Amino acid sequence: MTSLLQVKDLTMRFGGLTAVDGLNFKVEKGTIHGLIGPNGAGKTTTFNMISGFYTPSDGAVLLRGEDISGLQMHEVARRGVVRTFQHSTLFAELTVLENALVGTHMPFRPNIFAAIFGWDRDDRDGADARARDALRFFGLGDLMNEHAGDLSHGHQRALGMAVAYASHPDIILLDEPFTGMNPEETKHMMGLMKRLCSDGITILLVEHDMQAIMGLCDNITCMSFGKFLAEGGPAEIRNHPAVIEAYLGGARHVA
Amino acid sequence: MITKAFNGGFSRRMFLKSSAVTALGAALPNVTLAAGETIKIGFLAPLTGAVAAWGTPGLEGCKIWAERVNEAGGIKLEDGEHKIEFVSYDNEYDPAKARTGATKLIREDGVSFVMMLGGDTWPGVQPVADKTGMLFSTLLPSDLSPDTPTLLAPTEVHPIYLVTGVEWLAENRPELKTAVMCAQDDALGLPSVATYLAAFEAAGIEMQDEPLLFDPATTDFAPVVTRLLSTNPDIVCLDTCYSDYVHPICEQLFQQGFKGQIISATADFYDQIIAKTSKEFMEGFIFQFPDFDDPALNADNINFPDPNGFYAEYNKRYPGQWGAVSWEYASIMELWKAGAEKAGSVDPDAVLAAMQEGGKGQHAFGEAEWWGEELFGINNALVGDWPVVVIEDGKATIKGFKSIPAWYDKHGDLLIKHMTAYDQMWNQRS
Amino acid sequence: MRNLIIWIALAAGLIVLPNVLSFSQQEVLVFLTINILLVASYRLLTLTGEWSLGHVVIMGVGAYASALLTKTTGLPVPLGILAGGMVAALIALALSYPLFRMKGFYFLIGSFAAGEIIRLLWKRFRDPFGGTKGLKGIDPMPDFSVGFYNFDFFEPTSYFYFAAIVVGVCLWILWRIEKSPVGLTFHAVHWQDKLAQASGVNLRAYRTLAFVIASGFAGISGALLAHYIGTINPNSFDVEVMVFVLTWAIVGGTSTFYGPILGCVVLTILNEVVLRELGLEQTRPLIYGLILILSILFMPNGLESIVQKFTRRKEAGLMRPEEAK
Amino acid sequence: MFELLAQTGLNAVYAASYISLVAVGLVLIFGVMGVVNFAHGELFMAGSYVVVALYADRFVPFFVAVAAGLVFVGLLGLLMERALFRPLRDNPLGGLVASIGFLMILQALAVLGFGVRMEHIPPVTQEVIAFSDRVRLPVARLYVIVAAIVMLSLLWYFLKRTRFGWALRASAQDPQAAALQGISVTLTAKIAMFIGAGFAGLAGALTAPLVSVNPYMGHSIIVTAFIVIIVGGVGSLEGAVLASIVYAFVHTFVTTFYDGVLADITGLALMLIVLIVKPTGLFGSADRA
Repeated sequence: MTSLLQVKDLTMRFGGLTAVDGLNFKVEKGTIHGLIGPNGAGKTTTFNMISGFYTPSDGAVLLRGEDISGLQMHEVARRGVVRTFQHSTLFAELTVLENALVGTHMPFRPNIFAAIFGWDRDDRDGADARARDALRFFGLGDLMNEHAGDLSHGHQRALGMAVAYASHPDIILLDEPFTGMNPEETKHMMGLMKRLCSDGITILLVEHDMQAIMGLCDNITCMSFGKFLAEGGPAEIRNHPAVIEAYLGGARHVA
Repeated sequence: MITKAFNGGFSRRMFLKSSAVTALGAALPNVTLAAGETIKIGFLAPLTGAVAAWGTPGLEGCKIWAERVNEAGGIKLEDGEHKIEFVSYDNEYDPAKARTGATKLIREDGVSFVMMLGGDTWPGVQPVADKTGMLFSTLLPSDLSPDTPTLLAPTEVHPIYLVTGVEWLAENRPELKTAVMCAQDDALGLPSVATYLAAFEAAGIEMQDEPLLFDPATTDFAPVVTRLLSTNPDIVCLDTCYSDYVHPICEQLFQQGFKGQIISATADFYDQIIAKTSKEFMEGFIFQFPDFDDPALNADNINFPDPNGFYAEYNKRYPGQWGAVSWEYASIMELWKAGAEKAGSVDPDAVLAAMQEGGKGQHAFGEAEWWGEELFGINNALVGDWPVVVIEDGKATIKGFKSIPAWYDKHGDLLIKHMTAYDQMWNQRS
Repeated sequence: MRNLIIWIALAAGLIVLPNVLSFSQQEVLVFLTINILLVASYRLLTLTGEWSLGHVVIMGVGAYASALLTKTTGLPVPLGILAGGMVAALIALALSYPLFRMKGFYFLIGSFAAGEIIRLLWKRFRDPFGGTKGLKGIDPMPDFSVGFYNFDFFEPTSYFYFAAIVVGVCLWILWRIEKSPVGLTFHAVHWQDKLAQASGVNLRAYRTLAFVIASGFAGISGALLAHYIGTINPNSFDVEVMVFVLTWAIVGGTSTFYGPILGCVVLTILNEVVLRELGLEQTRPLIYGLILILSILFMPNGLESIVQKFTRRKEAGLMRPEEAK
Repeated sequence: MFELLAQTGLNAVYAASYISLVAVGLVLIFGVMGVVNFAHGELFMAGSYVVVALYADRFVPFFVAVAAGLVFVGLLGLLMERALFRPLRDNPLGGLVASIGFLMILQALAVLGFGVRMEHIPPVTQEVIAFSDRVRLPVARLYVIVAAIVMLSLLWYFLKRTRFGWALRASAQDPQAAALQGISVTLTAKIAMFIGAGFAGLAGALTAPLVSVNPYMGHSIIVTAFIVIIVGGVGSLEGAVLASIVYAFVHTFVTTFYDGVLADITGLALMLIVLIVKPTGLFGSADRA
């Protein structure tokens, strides 16, 4: 059975520098998959290639067997792969509700003619309901009319997730969601993610916070200097010599 | 493509015209003036923007003319004498603003006559003229058409007066056989290109090249002149270039070593061109607009009062600004004054009838006939003699007056041929 | 219910308005109504963050299209006006392919270049565009009567009523679009295009959609102008007019729907009525330029910010309260 | 035929020289200030009127009048920076509208001060270098070419070799980074505006005796300058100079061998093609938009 998302010999060259070199890993449906590695390992570059932000120099990203590398970000999104951004990129000038409404763009495609004559009443109500569900799911139910720019840091991260969640994705790509969160917020966010997963949504997670990774992920891939290093469950990776060495530094050049 | 059975607009306009004057005559402000009340004349022309040089100097000339007329007792109508004053509106050479201006001048300021530059702005004002039956004048007879019964082109007979210069050139310098021409690509340039082509053909002068059109925004004329001189012509014709183009082109011709004959419609501030080139270079330059201190203008056939005095006064107030436009609007006023005094009232229809009585009119350069049926679709252009001016020893001197209708009788068909080729005939204009 | 009263009062006001004005002010009122549609449609484009310098030339495309269609094919004028809008929208669609490879400053100058090329093509081809003299004798609106009032379209008041109805409908449509999910997507494309793209928004399609809709309405305003003054030429749509539209939008402020309209009304009344009344022909541009600078320096958020101060409505939705800026 | 080509070549070199002065000024202002200076054509016109006021009316020697033109218009640039662009630093569109307001003021002042008609400027010299009967270069035009080359190389030296020069180019590349390095943004803005405006004034002053000076001459200059800085790439000064040369030759040759209107269309089409193929312009790198 082909896995939901597969990365085959993925390579990315910026001029002379090879940021990602022949990477291979799979993400199974309904799992939470972690992608870890020391700084500069090429995690975010891989993430950007999967989400269509970059076009890979070589190799392919397969979604249910179909090669989606090189597609524009919105085409990747329309295939159910929705990403969030690192430092809480939001529509600061719009209200929280409106941010979530933008998220409902795909399930409730706006139609210009229907909009003028008001025939899209049910579409709008559907989108509105979906947006409110997503916001309530992430605990933002009572902040709907606030401006996104005025929210606290934690709330802004949650809103970023809510926008992605509002578009009914099959896979959510999370770009360091836990960075800058205190332990209590991290625990809360981990709970939410578990619920998302139980909802049937697959999650690919790029993260430094080992406590979150180990607590959440069913499967973890570790990268170093753009190359594949190791893969396996949380326990396996925690004790994997190459991973420890890569993180603790002084790593011999791995074959 | 279904060509419209008849020009819907045309028939509606005829209906409009006949009913308009009667039905809306009342809407006009009371045109019969109380005794001694000041007559107001509308001056609707560009006073700001790139075309202002065709408006502002004319207004200045009119103010001087009004002062001199008022000093001499003003306009003598049936019920006594009336002072005269001008109400100006800057239409920025835009048809929409011209329409607003016309409405204000006629329906609010109660003017008895409106002078315009014409060109792009006239079609915007035409519906107002139709509706109110107000008398209008323009500097461009190319605005005339059968639909413009109350529009006159009484002074500048652009472009047809150009034929006189070419005719004089052919007579006095028969050895010159080849010519080239350049013109600015706008409403003024095109009709005169056709006229010059006809005049050159009538005079047996062969065109070496297609007329070279340049964009009105051009500032560097070296490439244009290089192109003109590439065929070694005897004559270079500058068409009706504004003075902003005549000066740099003449300078380029001088610098690029042209020694032949130059002919142009205007040569405003020719003393400055001489300063930029040389007296010898400008010797024999032919154009059509005399200085008003020219002795020939004191002859009896001239209908402009005290031209030398007017010229001196204008130069005193606006040194170095005298140009063709300075006197043209004033000479229209002279014609209007004669018409109003003959009719004894300022009512537009009465003045128009008086001015066109017997098909003759007192044009600034002598008696002329109301003309233009074939060319403009209506006999509303006052065409008679026109001076040919040549620069001799650094001074513009009138070499003689040539009759335009006479030329037309001989070569009218040539002119119509070229005007049709350039879509300039009244029935061709879309 | 409150809204209904406001709408009725507004309608009554508009009906009475021309009759209290002088003749020439009625003419200015007609051109003002047409320009309101022009600047309101321009704002729709700025929603996506793109500023164009070709908007007035596209208005000209609508004017030329409507004039030529009614003249050559005998199309009734009201349909001609709609057709003018359609043709302008189609030309904009064609232009969007080269133009939307650019963003920001390049789009601004690219649209300027596209506009100038169109104008030069009008100048170059005497047939059918009439060259530098443009088109004359454009068919006027056919007069008709509707029982209690007969429309004589030479009179500015009649044409004002007709234009006000057409512009009113267009403004209502523009308002509906902006308040719809499509309008929300335009805002999203402007503020965070990457995030919008991640939500599945095709950036280029939405920028093009805004450009095409804005151009369609600009075309309609061009056709309305053409059938009133009966003549158009390439210089009626040159960059000087575009500069005015730009200043109306910016001085008025583009964060609200009524901002640019406010800017257009205030600056037109100032320039065409107040300054002309003072009879300062030569200094009119000087004062207008000065007022432009002063309003940008001391009122950067535009005239709309003053209105927002008065209304003080803490409105949710797209209206940004004053302090959040 | 060869003579025609040679003469057209000379015409193109002259056109390239004054266009590059204007374009370099515009790029400098846009690069450092991040604002499109719509009043740049009017600064050119102001330079011409300085020569009219000094050289034509008060018989000041020509080159003194030209220098005065550069300084006076440079000061106008400083005024624009202080009164318009500095308060509107974070509002580029506001800056654009302010420059439009300034454009209208300059035009109206010229009309009020000097009247609507064109100005008359006596020729600087009448000598002509005649390579042959049909290929001639007037000395007055040679002055413009030489002055342009001299001033552009001075600017190049200033930018490449002096501390202020680096500061200017740094803040043109990235104002925030430059500020972090302790470069005073207001000082570089002042220098940029003085030089940018000054060069436009210089071009206006040098060409004043050769063109018909009138209050509305700025319009055609700004259109050409826009085309050139786009083709040359908005961020790059070298690009502006090279693009000026390319544009001048293309426009001059097409005008001579076809006609002026077609030349304008070619110029604009050239610009659009470059915009489509390489949106940052032939030599541009930093996307200042």
